[in-house]
Amino acid sequence: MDPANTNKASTGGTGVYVCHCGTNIAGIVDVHVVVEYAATLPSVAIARDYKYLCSTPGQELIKQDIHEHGIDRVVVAACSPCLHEKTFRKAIADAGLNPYFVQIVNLREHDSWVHTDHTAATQKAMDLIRAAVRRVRIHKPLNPKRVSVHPDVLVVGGGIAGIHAALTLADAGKHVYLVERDATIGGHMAMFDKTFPTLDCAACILTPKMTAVQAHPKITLWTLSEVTQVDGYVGNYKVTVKRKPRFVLEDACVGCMECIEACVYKQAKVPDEFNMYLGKRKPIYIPFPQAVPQVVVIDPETCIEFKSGKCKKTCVEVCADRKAIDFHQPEKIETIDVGTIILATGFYTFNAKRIPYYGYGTYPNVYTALEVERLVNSAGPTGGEIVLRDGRRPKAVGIVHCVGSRDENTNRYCSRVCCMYSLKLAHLIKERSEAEVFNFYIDMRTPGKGFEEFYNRVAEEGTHFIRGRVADIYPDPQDQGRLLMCAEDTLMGVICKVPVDMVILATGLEPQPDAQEIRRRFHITCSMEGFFLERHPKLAPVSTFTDGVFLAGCCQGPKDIPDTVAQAGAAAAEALALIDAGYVEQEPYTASVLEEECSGCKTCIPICPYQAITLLEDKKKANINEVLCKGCGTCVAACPSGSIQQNFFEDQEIFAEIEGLLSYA
Amino acid sequence: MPEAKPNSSGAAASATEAPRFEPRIIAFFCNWCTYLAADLAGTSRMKYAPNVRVIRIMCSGRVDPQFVLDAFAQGADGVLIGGCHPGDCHYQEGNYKTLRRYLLLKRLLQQMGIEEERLRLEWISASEADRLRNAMNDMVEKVRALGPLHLRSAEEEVFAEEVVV
Amino acid sequence: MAEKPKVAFYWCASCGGCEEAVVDLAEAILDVIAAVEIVFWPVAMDFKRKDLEAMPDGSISATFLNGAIRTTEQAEMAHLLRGKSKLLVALGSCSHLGGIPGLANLFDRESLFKAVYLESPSTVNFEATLPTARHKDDGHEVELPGFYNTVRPLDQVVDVDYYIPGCPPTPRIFRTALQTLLGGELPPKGSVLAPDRALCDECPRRDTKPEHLSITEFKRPQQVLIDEEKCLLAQGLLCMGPATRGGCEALCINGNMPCTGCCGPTSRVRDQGGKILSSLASLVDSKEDAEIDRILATIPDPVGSFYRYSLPGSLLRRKKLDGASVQAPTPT
Amino acid sequence: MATVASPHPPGAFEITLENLFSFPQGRRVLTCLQCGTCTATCPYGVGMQYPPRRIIGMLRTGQLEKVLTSDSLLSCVACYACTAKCPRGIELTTVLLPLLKEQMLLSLPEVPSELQRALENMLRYGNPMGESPRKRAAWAKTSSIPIRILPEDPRTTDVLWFVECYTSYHPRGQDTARATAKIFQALGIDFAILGNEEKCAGECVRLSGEPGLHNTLMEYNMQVFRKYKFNSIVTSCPHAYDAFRYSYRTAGFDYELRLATTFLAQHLEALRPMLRGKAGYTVTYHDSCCMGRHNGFYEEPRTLLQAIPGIKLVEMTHNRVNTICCGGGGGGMWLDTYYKAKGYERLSERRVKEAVATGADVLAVACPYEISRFEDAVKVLGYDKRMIVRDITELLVESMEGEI
Repeated sequence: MDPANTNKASTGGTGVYVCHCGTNIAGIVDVHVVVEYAATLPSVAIARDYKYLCSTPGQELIKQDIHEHGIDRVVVAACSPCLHEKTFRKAIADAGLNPYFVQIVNLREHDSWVHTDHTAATQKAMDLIRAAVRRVRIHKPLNPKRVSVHPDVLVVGGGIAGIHAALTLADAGKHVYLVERDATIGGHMAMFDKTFPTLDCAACILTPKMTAVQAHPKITLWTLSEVTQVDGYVGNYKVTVKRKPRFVLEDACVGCMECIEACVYKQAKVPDEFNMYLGKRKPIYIPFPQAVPQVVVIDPETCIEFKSGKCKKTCVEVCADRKAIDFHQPEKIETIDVGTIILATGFYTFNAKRIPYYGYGTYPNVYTALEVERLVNSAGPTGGEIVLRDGRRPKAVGIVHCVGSRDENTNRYCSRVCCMYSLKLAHLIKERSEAEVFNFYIDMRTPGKGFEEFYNRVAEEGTHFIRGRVADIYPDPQDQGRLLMCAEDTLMGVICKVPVDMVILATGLEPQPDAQEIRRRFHITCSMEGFFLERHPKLAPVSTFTDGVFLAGCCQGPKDIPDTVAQAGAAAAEALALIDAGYVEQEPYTASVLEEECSGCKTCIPICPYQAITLLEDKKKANINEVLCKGCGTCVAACPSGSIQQNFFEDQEIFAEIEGLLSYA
Repeated sequence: MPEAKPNSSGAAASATEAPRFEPRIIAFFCNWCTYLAADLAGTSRMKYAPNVRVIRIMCSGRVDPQFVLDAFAQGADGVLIGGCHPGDCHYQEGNYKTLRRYLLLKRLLQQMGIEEERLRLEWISASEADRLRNAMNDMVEKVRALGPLHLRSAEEEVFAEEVVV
Repeated sequence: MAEKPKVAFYWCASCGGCEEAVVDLAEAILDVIAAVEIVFWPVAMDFKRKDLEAMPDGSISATFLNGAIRTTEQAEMAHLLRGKSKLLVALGSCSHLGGIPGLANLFDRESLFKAVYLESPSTVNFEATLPTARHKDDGHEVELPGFYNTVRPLDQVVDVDYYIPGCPPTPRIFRTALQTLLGGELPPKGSVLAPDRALCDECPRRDTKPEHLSITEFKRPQQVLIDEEKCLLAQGLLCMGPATRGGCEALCINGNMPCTGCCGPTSRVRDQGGKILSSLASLVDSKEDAEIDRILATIPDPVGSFYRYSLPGSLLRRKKLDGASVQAPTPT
Repeated sequence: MATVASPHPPGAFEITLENLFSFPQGRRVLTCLQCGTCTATCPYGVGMQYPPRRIIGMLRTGQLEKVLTSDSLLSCVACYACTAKCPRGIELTTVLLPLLKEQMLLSLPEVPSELQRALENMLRYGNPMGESPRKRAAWAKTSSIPIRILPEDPRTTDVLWFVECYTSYHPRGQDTARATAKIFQALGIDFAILGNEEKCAGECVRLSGEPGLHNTLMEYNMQVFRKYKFNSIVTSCPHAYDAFRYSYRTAGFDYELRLATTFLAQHLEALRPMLRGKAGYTVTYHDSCCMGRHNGFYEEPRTLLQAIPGIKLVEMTHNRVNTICCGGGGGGMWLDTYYKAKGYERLSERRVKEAVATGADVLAVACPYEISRFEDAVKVLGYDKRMIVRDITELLVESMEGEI
């Protein structure tokens, strides 16, 4: 640390603090030049640089200057205000200044990290600091707004992420609404047979959690339901949920399934979604034996009563006094108040038809991994037997890795789980059949506890590994029942055409097709690839930019079950932290009308999307309801007589910033 | 007290190349989309032209046309406004107000003889660091090609030395 | 009896309406004359520049200067009067913000001369003579005031103490301002001596403005039969009232015409045009670029509409000078 | 400061990793996964000493010389399969391989004489066969309908029809030219051709490693275009279409451009009532690499075929983006003897085998290279009793004339 440039010793000046951030800033920006320059600016009493200002000693330095040199405004030139604005506000508040008497200059994300020219970056730093010094002088004292937090929580999505988050919160005594789009909770995990690398039976570990949800007095479970609207703000969300009819009354149905037996369809005829359409179900059905709630559901698309209205309704007959079947059950709209929201809306599996040369949808013996999960599942359509659609048992099986992952033509990212589930499927196929298994991979990615050991084990079992991406799959002209998988074995430098009976495409994970609509509904953002964007990739991985909305599971990005559960727990903990504090502090960036000056022109009233502005009829003046105002400042910009101001973004403050940036000219 | 020009040889003029015109661009970025995209460009270590100075506001709807006019009057060669994509505004509709003001402001600036490339509105979401970098670079290049705006200084000089007829 | 305050009036680039406004004080003019001693008022009495030059610096209590600064002579007189006066008051829109003559800032000197002295249909000028600072005729050389490229409000040339807004200032504004200046306590330097609320505050039609106005088209006064009761903005007319300082008792509105903004912005606004632009654009009823553009195109001359009296005093001050030929906006 | 993105590097230079950095597509080579998709999908991948994946690997390790002095790159028939499937989006066919081929032609001790001859012919006569430029419009004289030739009648025309070499000179190509002209006339299209003033667009010349010759042809053709007034250009040849769409842009080509097949598909509603003759064919359609994989026209030719009454359309195993090349692209058209000497399977024969396996009677094509290539292959394989090769325009005309 340099000796401070305390050339103006009078009290009441501005302190400027330039952070090196190790070499992150100091490696590009010449901080010494910047500090020397800052010291020459009007009002600046003290200018210093420091290795890490966000550290405790760094903050102490500022506090000490406030005490000893009487500085009353602070400029911190460091990283993005999104990271440490709060830290420094708290620091100066501890030293007795109003917390809003600090202005952050973003020297890292907006300068040193994005520029290579030292001179230009240093110049930019000086400009930004000059603007901040001007601005901070006219900051007005402000205090954060406090709003109470409603203790109820909404969890959207009933896969393992939603289930775990809901149970964690409910066990902590909070009331949870768990909203699931399908007829049952369980999500993708319920479809799996075994889970890697421990080969636990997925149903055995998931079912107890599903029934716990059902039984928990603190959880309100709404299946066949979707959130349609979210109003309000952190701590006080008002959520509208549309509950689609199940045509079976949940309270009356006991789950005896006699109705299914009694259905006029003697045979199951409808392709079964849960079994990836490899099995069949009836129009009245239960998605799978362990479904929660244990209540049947009627599919109006295929039920004769819905199509013709002339069914004998044997299901109703057999249900008898229980009277659980109601063909006229209406859709219901519920409105709930919650303080926090956890999104656990999961993922979508890549549509393999998008890569035509892999033949999915053309050749019946090309399967997706999720289909094979159902095939190897003892509760699946074949009772766990690995048989092809034509009834043959495959002698050779090829697994194509990275289908819809790591590919510029589809998805650029790695889906993280395909290598491991491919190994798992290879193992299960070897275990349950005589087949040879060929894994075609680009890179084998097994970074997890016990993962590499599992890879080892599968290799020892005699699974073949060919390092090369499959370029073509087509029927063997010599044997039309077989498919040729064409790839270069890049380790051997030869092109191989491997004949197989069954191809498994290790399809990647994608955002839900309606992820964009969902994110709009919840006022959050998506990352480039379409997954929900976390607030910070490392330090706030389950938070979003909308306070009180958290993320869990694959809706945030591909991840395996352990990571999903860990994230769900973290999201629950974040929600709990808000609930137990009882209130949240919000930035006081609201707008207010200068009543004396307002001419009552009413321009601002339609501008506000929150209906926060009304006309005081007696005074003929506009008035802003501070509770409803979200602080966007749009009305401020629109007021033709300059009679609305916004805290922390006052006209004069922004003019000061503009003029500060440009004033050396 | 007047603020001195920083003691440096001017932005990005290196010793090896002839000094070229470095436009000064003021940007107004909304806190929820474009400012975050700029942060993301930082964390992704993307590189872009160092000519843009960003002012953070909560919503692009806060951009008072006076800010744009003031920036030009104070010597900016260009102004860039960044907000959330239509339909994505964190405050529901603020960006539509921005769009309307921007379109009218464009008409006004055209009448005032200010080239249209000097004012730009970009919708850049929090994840579109790429788009941000391209917008920054493209704007700098376009404004560089136009040359300095010299709005006020040109006029002051003219007044001082005006050869009256 | 104490000496009466000495007062001067002067007229630069303006129509002279402000001088009329002084006379329009009617009987009150007598009170003024009784209260002050007029030491310089070329339009009404015979004063020469040398009389003024002979006065000691600071000997005039207050000078009321109307008109913008367009020529070298006006600039010289502004400096001279500044020196002689304790208070310099910009009187009327031209002096305050540039006024109607300020719209010439959409052009440069050459194109103005061309339009006025060569191309106007009524001009007969076979020798294509243009004004010059020195002119020889018949062996005599005359020196004329030089003509600047740019029109300026008074405060861009000399330091100004107060402003009296309006085109022209209404008698009430002028009288109130005089009383303020003659009364004991002076307002802060730089004040505009008029109410600081927008015109809507005193507009008789304020209550007829809907709370949720949305704009689908701007109309020009000749295009509609104007309802005499209803808010003009609500009738699709471009009324500057919301962005214009009040105090004029809504004279134009009472004449069933929209406010054109002569009193300038309120003290909280730096650029009147920018503000009315912002407020009107915000209310445009569309989210589509093309439709917004269609609606905005119904303002054929944004600068002339938003800055009718304030272009030289606005943030941009004038059209960018680039030597290129300057074209007038074509009304549609 | 960002460099201005240019799709192609400025000109011929020695290919090193460093100078590939100068343009964005070049840099992508660094991201290569070495996954082998390019090699495995390459129709001649098995035969190449240095298949595409190894070439990139060697480029990255500075061992390119071995590649350039081998004849591996002569096997590239510019079929775009590697480019279409590359998971890293590396543009091998359009960017990387032409650069390498250019270097290779300079480094090879001996360039196959047939290729050399074709390129010389191109320079001298504006067509690869060495036919007289004055006979370029000879086919038009034998056409049953009058065809306006612009140099003889330079009035403004709506459509400038760029006929191209094989359509102009090859006897079977001329059949398709006459068929196309008939359809144009039936549709009432105001069209004209350039006659003797037309020269090859030069796409295959560029992709076989002669960008200089391509540029000469481009500059010539652009000058000719500028002489006449017309509203749009329609070409019968996907290769010419490709050249106009991409490389000619650099020379200021900004005419409205369509491929004859897609042009006719756009006029389908007018065409449909004229298709009276009922065909009893089963047809399989071969996707031309240039037209399909590189320009994305998969459905238009099929739409036209399905509009012909009575036609049953069946697909080959490899279709659309997964089509198998006829072997004529990127200079392959002029290397048949060389490939045979190397013992390669002729790609046209590989393709015809697939076509025959569908049970179809007709192999329909839409690229002028293919008629001759596939007719030869059908004969060589002894399928001439089972299968005929027809251009889509020929099938359309047959139906229009009720000859089927």
